Order: sequence, then C-alpha cells, then structure tokens
Amino acid sequence: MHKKTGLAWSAVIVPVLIAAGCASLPDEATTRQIAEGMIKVGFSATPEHAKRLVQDKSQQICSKIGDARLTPGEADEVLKLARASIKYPQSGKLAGDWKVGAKLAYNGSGTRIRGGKLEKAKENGALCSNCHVLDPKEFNVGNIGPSLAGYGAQRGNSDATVKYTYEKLYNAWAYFPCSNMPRLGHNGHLTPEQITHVVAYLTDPASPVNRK
Amino acid sequence: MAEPMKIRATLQVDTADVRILMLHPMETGQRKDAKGAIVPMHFIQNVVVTHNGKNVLDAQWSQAISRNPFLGLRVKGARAGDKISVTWTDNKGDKRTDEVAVAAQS
Amino acid sequence: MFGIRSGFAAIAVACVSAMAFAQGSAGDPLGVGRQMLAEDNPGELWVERGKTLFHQKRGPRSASLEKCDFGIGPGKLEGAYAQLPRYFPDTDKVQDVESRLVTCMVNLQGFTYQQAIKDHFGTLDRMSDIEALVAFIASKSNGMKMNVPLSHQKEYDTYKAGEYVFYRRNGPTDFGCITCHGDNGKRIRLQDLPNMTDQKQIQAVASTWPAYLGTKSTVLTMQNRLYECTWQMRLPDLAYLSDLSVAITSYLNHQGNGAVIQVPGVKR
Amino acid sequence: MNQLRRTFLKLSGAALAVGAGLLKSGAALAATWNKAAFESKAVADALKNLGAPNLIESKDITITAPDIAENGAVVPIAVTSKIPNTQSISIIAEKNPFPLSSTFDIANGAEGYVSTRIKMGETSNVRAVVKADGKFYTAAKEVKITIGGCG
Repeated sequence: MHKKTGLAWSAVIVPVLIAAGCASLPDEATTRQIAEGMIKVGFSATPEHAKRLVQDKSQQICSKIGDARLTPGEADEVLKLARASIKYPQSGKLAGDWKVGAKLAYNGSGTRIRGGKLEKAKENGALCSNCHVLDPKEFNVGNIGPSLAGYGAQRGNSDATVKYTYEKLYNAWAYFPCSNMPRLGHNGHLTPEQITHVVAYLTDPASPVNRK
Repeated sequence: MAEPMKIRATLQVDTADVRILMLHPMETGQRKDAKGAIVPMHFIQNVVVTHNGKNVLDAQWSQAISRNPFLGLRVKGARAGDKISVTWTDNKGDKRTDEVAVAAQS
Repeated sequence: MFGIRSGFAAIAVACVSAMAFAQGSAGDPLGVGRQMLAEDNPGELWVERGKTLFHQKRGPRSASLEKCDFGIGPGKLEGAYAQLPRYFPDTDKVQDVESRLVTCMVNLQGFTYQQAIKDHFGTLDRMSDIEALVAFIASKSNGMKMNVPLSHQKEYDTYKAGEYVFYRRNGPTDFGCITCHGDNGKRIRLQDLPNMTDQKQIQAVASTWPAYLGTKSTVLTMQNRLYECTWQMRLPDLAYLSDLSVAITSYLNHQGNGAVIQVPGVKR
Repeated sequence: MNQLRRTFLKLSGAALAVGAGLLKSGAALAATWNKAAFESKAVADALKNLGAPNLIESKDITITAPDIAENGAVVPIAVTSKIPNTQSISIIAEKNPFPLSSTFDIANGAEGYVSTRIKMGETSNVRAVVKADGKFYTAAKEVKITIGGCG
C-alpha cells in the first residue's frame, strides 16, 4: 500500500507542484509516508532483523518531532502499556548477586548487527555505564542518564525500593514515559534474572555503587 | 607500494617546525584480519630526517608507534627554502623518501 | 561552541590551537590529547590519495572523474561539497557526495554499480578508494560556508524525511538519533555527543565530516558514520547510499548551513 | 603455524639486513635498529639494552600527553628536553608488552624535542629517557587509557 502511494506521489504530485512553482515542505502525513517508505528499503535486513524497524505503539507515541510534547493522554497510554508489560523472575526474588550485576552494568555489547550477522556475545550487557555513573571510581562512564553513585546508600534496599528498581530496569517507561532509557526487559535485551543482578548491583550495601 | 608522506616545515624565527604524516599500517603482529588470520608484523623501523643533507633526526621505532604515524621535530638554524628530507624504512625493506622546502613564517 | 564540542570539531588548525589549548590548560583531562591529534591529521593523507585517484584514468572506459558534475557543473569541485546533498535532474534523486561520486564512477568510468561500491568502507585490512575520493572532493570546499539548497520538492521531502527519522525511536534499545543527540554536554562513556538540535553544535558536526577516526585509523564518510550510529542503535545494516541515509545527511547538513567547512576533521 | 611465522619473520629480518647494507651508498644513513631493546619485555631490560641502567630524575624533561587518552591506539606524546647537549630521546610505555616504543637520535641543530603517537594497551606511566653528554635522565607521566564508545 505504501509503495503504491509512494509512486503516485513521485509521479504525479511532484511534477504538479514544480510546474506550479510552489515546492514546499511536505505536511506531516506525507512526510511520514515518504520516510517510512525510505526506512522499508533503507536497511539490508533479514525478515527477522527487519522487525526491529517496526515501531510498537509506545515507540510511535514517543517519536515526537522537534518541540512537540506528549499530551497527558499519550503519556498515560505509554505508562499503562509499560506497566502491563512487566514480568517478574520465576524465583520471585528481585535482587540477585551484585557481583554478577557489576559485570553486566559495564558491558555495552549484545544484539548489534553487522553485515547481516548478530554479534557474538556470551550474553547481552546491561549497557548501564554507557549512560550512568555507577561505581564512583570508574571514569569511563557516560552521563546521558543521572549518576547512580550511592543509589542504594540513598534509597536503602527495602522491598519497595528493590521492586521499583526492578520495574524501572524492566520497563523504564512504566515510571517515565518516553524517557531515553531502553526498556531493557520489555524489549528482551535482558532476562528477568539478569535484571535482578543489576538491581543488586545498585541496591546492595556491599556493592561498589554504594561505597563511601 | 609506499604512498607519499605529508610534510610541513614552517619557519618560526630561526627554527623550522617540521611535522610529518606517513601512511603505514604499523601492524603489531597481534591483529587478526577479517578472516581470522594473524596479520604479520609490518612497521616502520627507521626514520631519518635531514636538513640540507645533514642528519638532524634518526628515529628507531617499534610496532607500538600508531598506525599512520606522526613525527614532529624542530630544527634550529633553518632558513626559508632549506631542504628537509624524510626517509622511512620498514621491517619488510620498503622505503619512501619525500622532501620539502622550509616555508617562510606566515 | 568549540569548548563544548571539542571532540567533534576539528576546525582550522590555528583555531584549534588557540581554543583547545585554553581548554586543555583549564584542566580538561582529554583536551590536551584532542588538540595534539587535531593539529596533525592523518586524514590529509586521504586527501592526497583521493586527488591522485580523481585525476587517474580508471575503470573500463579508462576515464578520470574530472568531468563529474557534483551539482555546480562538470568538473567544478570548488564549493560543490558545500551544497550537498542536492537534487540532480539526471538521476531524479537527491544525492550526497558519495552517491553522486558513485553515479560518476558508473556513468563516466564505466564501472558497474557493484564494482563501484565494492570495499566502500575502509578497514584495517584494506583502504577504500571512495573514502579517499570523498575526502578530496569535500576538501575542495574548505574555507567555504555550508550552503545546502532547499528548493526542489524532492529536497524538501528528503529534508523532512531526515527530520522524521532523526526523532523516530525504534529497535531493541528504543533509540532514535534524538536519544543521544538532543541535549547539551552529554557523553556515551567518554565520547562527546553533539546536541544536534543546537545550531552551533550541528554546524560544528556538518562542517567537519568526512573525518579521520583514530579508533578506525581511516577517514570515515558520513555514510560510514551513519552506518556506525545505526549499528550501535541495534538496527539492521543501514543500506549504503540509500535514500534513507541521504535523507538523514540532508537534514543534518542543511542545518549546518553557514558553518565554514574544514575537512577532513579529526575525531577520537 | 606460529613456528613457521617466526621463521618467516627471521627471514624477513635477514632480508632487511641485506637491504640496509645496500643502503650505504645513500645520503640518509639509518642507525642500527636496537633489536634487544625493542624486544625487551621488562622496563629494566629495555633500559639495560639502551645502555641506560641508571637514570637521573630530571625536571628539565617535559612530557606533553593527555591525562586520559580516549583511544589507546593513538596516544599523542611529545617530549621536550631542556638538558644541554641532548643526544637522544626514548619513549617507554611501562605496561606495554614491549615497553620501548621509540628512540630518537638528535644531531646537527635539531632541538631536544620530538612529538609522536604511540599505542598503549592499558593505563600506564609513559617514561621519557634522555641521553645528554653520555648520561641518562628521565621523567614520567601517567596516561589513563580508555577505549571509549559502547564496546
């Protein structure tokens, strides 16, 4: 369907506009149609990998252009979808081993595609240090997200804090709709078990994140 | 086949500021190529810089010098138009010589 | 401008020396190294190689690229890159410097499209001719202001499509370009991220690509840069010279209008 | 396989020696490559093979290098020696598998200054060793290494 409309656009509309001497910025719907058409053929991807380009409802809502902001209704919808998406580990234990979590937190690899091939990695990293300060002693860390140094020292490691942290990691949009943070659990980048280890790395009093 | 170097030699009062860029892989012998085969060591071992034919710098390098190497030096008592010549030789015996004239202070 | 985005901006050498030095001495632990790398740019070796390749008779027709039209007339290189991407009537497409170069390699030199784009991205195992050619062609606009046109309908459409894609969030990380490039002073680990919604910062980016990347030991073209971005975003392989890649470049370069081109840049 | 490669390297080394011999008619005469020093794995051995077992700390040597290098493959290092009659400058990355990266012999009016770029595997001291009037002086600076990006 997209393709047909796309052809119609280039064959008919453009010459007419040019003839009329009024080339101008296309409207939102036309732009979307053109851009989505470009995306369809803009990657060389296996059918499986091409699925990554299809936006889910939340991603669509979160793709506001320029200064456009979420409406309260949209924010609510993203929140609701995110809340409904959260799954918990079978063990029911939400805080795992902080030492395992430490390794995950500084691991930025997993699921990248080059030349049609998925990168070889033992497991997906949790990507945390790309964007957050964690252990205050590590200097090779990003700042797209807030510093998490002292996360547990400030918040404690009560059941409520642990649950919040787990849910935030599983689907950040359950608390901050459309935030920059990947929905690590929801998107299948991390397993629920992996998330429990990262939770421990953030909240455990013995974790370097909480060292004084 | 060795590619030309990029040499800049600029006079600053009576000193020539010489900056040399060379195109060379500087392989350490540790890297594997796309097919997983070890790429043999291949690196510039010697760089000789002369000023009007006299050696001013004689460098010995290991494979730890970065790929596409840079070398900067300063030669006192230089004048505009003086010849700066650079020759590198690598461990496979490839070599390359390029020469520039010292440019006047801009 | 430079203070914020020193990692991405390798402006004229004189400018770098003065400004980055001030920054380095202000205690920036990265500044000294960036200044030293910017002063002597191995990318200049690519420009030289590109110059040779450009004038060489190559391909089945044994022709040089001297008659290639990059938008301001056959054989005119000075200032051509400053106006790319732009619409070309002969191909009826908006093309960036790289896709236009390939058009000429096919039409003038007689390469097949596949031959022309073979080895388009350089690796540590082999250098890319296209990267050298692009570095040379782009460098012929050095000192001139970026001036990407927006007049043909397809230029408007391409520009707006690029903007749409810039904000589009997708894939297993939910990233769009905006995720990393929408705020000031951000970094992925230690890598500076220019805020591409800020005109000064986007100008610093648009006017310094293609650039020599220390981590890759090669000159990266914008096509290659965008490929690496989408790879990191966990998207599939961005198709080389695709309309999509040209659209993103259109969006970025057009916003860079007014910036003085100084390429190849140097990045970490 | 490795054995074969080593043999090959030895052979190419021999070929180089022959090449160097042929070079003698040329104007630019390269110094003999200090194989023992470059192949030393310990800093102390590298120094011994440079003929510099004892070093004098000197404030007249300045190392210009980043505190943090964003890319260990390209670490810019400049060494300035204000010591009179500086004859040579060597650059050593202490934690590299082969610490000695380079030696620059200086003559005929070149200043006690060199600038280059080296590879560093990890955070380490970079040590400059300066030979002047037959004595060896030294200074060091720590350079932190990060690969950067999202690797």
